[in-house]
Amino acid sequence: MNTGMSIIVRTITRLVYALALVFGFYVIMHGHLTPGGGFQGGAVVASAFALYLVAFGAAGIKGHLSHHLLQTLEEVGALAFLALGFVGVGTAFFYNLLANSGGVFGGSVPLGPNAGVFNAGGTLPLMNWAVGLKVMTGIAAVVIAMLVGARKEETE
Amino acid sequence: MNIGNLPFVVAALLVVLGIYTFLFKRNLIKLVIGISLVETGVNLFLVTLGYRTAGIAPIYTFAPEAERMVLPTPQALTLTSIVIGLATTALLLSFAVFIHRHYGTLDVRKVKELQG
Amino acid sequence: MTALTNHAPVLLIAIPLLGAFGVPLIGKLGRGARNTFVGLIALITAAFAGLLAATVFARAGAPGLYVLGGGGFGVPLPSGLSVPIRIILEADGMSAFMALITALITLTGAFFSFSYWKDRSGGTLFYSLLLLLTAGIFGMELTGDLFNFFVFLEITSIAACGLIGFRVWLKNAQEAGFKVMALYTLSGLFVLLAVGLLYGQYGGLNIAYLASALTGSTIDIVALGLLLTGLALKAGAVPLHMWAPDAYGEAPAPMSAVLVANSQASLYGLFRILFTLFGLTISVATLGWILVVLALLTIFVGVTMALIQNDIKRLIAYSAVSQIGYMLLGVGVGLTVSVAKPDYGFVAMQGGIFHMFNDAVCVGLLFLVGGVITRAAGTRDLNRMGGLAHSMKWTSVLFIIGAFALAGVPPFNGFASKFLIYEATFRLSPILAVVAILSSILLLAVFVKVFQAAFLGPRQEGIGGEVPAGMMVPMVALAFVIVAFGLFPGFFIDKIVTPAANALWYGRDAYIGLVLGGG
Amino acid sequence: MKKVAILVAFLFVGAFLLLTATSMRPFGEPSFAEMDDYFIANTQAEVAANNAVTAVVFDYRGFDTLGEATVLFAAVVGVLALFRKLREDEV
Repeated sequence: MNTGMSIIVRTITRLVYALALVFGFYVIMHGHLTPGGGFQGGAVVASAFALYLVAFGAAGIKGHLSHHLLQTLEEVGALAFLALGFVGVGTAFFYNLLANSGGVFGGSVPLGPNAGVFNAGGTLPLMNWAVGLKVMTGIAAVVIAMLVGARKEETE
Repeated sequence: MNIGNLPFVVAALLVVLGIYTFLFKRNLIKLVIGISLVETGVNLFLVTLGYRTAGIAPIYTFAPEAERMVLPTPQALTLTSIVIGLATTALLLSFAVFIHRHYGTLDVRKVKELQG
Repeated sequence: MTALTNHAPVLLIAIPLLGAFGVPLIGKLGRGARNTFVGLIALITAAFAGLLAATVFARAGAPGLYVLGGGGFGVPLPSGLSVPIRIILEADGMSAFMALITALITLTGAFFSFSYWKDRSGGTLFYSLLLLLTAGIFGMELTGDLFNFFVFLEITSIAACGLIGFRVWLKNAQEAGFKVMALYTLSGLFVLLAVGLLYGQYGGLNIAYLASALTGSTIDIVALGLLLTGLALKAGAVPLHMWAPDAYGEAPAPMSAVLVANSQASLYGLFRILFTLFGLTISVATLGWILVVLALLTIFVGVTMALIQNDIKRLIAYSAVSQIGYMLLGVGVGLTVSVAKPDYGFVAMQGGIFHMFNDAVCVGLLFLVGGVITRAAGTRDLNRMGGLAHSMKWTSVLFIIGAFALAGVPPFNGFASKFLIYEATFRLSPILAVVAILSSILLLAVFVKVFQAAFLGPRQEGIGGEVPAGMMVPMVALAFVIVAFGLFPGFFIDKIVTPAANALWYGRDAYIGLVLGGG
Repeated sequence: MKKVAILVAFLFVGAFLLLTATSMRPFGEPSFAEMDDYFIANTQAEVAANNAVTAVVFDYRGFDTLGEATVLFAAVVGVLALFRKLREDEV
């Protein structure tokens, strides 16, 4: 099992892996415009990691991904999210300071149905990114830790 | 009983099924599945709460003009509850891995502390 | 200073979170930096809890608001109703009282852990989970939003279970972790289902708004039943106590103490829901009697199960279960008569609420002492212990203080609160009071047995000396609090318990009025 | 005996839940939706986002989302703690 699954699965995984990553990042980045957001996109990216893990086995990821690195990234994501909450603390915690301010992501959107303005939403896109980073690394870290831990038991 | 309530009944059935699995199954993994079923039922219930007949998703990007939109709050709540469900399931399965490591079985009857 | 005071409720949650997210990063710098960081975070959090309590008690326990996301919390809607659309934190006397308890216990637990967990692996993750648990408990106590309450409930569940199973090499810990996690999840889902029902009926999630909208319909009663079941399970009340001895028994000693604070936060949620959310829209007398009966069952089962234990940690765990019963008894008596509001009802509330503080401190101290002597004796079996008093004089004194206080022996604080409960319960029904008093005496017998088994007897080989100062100081601090509250109960009842009891007993209108205007 | 008690409790809870489901308000017609209508109407002006769900998740109910992220963080820390490398004396 440590060497992963059959050649068919591995080939398909190589094809799908990149697509899943791109789609996940798309969902994260357009969270304030289209269905989805940080959690959903992060889960998509994490499922790409999981797919890779299933196809290539615990040995296949050795050297590429370690859950220590992922955990550190997750903490960075969590801290960024918390910091975005603190940004508005002059008014109140979680105050959306950037919305409609004209600066970064400070654009306003036309009312009613429209084609979507990317540079809008205030702290929303930033939070989406923070949460996306957090979720993708967090779930991947859990999956890797569980897989590596469970495999260790089998080989012993 | 009114037939329009069917989605609520389905959600309740899922919850009941989950509780049944939780109470009467003897395998730890099946217990986790039972809990997940209850979670699914509750999530389904939350989502159905927000539905408005003939409503569209509450997103303005390329939305058709002048349509009713469904309520956004239940969807946000469901998102939260799904993530919480994921977290609990991950932790439960990790515990199951360790119990299997110690006892070599997932049968509740053979695991001393869980009998009560 | 005013800015700090204004932001105190949210900082009380955000600072432990900052600590929890930051500990693993700081932990890479080394153990000293990590411990300093955790200690600092715990101290700052406790300082904010003190600040919050000072402001709330300065206005006699009247509620205060904090709106997350700024702006108006109540937006006038087309129907003329003003509904809070954002999440609000609402801190009244009861919340501040609970925050004080939590701050005290988590601070002690953190400082005790520095010494207790020094030679163990995974310290960084350990402190991260501890701070997450702290943040979750504070969140449960301060939030004014029902769904937010559920989210924090789940944070405490998951962090608590991570801590319960933390000693991976103990197979019982894994089983306890699985069991507790499964039951906690179920309890959380019950609460969530109830939140969903209430949202579906009234279209809001704010506690004050829901309280003003509730009509006492069938759906409301079902929601109440689900909330009560879920929170009673999480608080460990009989007949849903089966997880409690495992959880308290298998968690590392300082974490058992923090878990008690966690159970009390659920109990707080229970009281908040009964008094503030539902208030008099339901038949309080019936519900009060149900609580009283459950409380007596909890007391009785807890004490009798403690009597037959040979494992010291499980013994303390069962006595902790029995103490949950006393709090439920006090508040249950109060609830039973909360229509007529006679004087003794308020006394019962004071007793029940004061006992929450006393229980947290005494059980906390006992768990710490239990951890210390378990480590010194190398076993948890009382039959194989003995003679610890020869080498651990101070620890045995601390054990006596904790045990006597918990069993309600004067002049310790447990006596002060239990006396109020007995007095009021006697007015409601003398038989109930007799059962409660007898159980307390039985509990004293249990602790005498423990003392005799563990501390007295001939000196045993291989027992080290007194515990290091790092563990001694937190224990002495708790003992000091016990003695102080026992010597001057009147002062503390006046200053902090009465505002807390007022907030539950009379404060419903003020709580709702502050959010919805008018009132 | 114990099994019978559990079965009775289960049947009771099950019947209770199903009865509640049938006595809910009709599906598809929220009885009080003004709070959500406010979100739908004002998300573009206040938050400048087209997606009302994201606006609710990250702005109006942002604190919930912080809690949610914390839950996930707690689970990750818990799982990593369980699978951590132990010291040699801890077996």
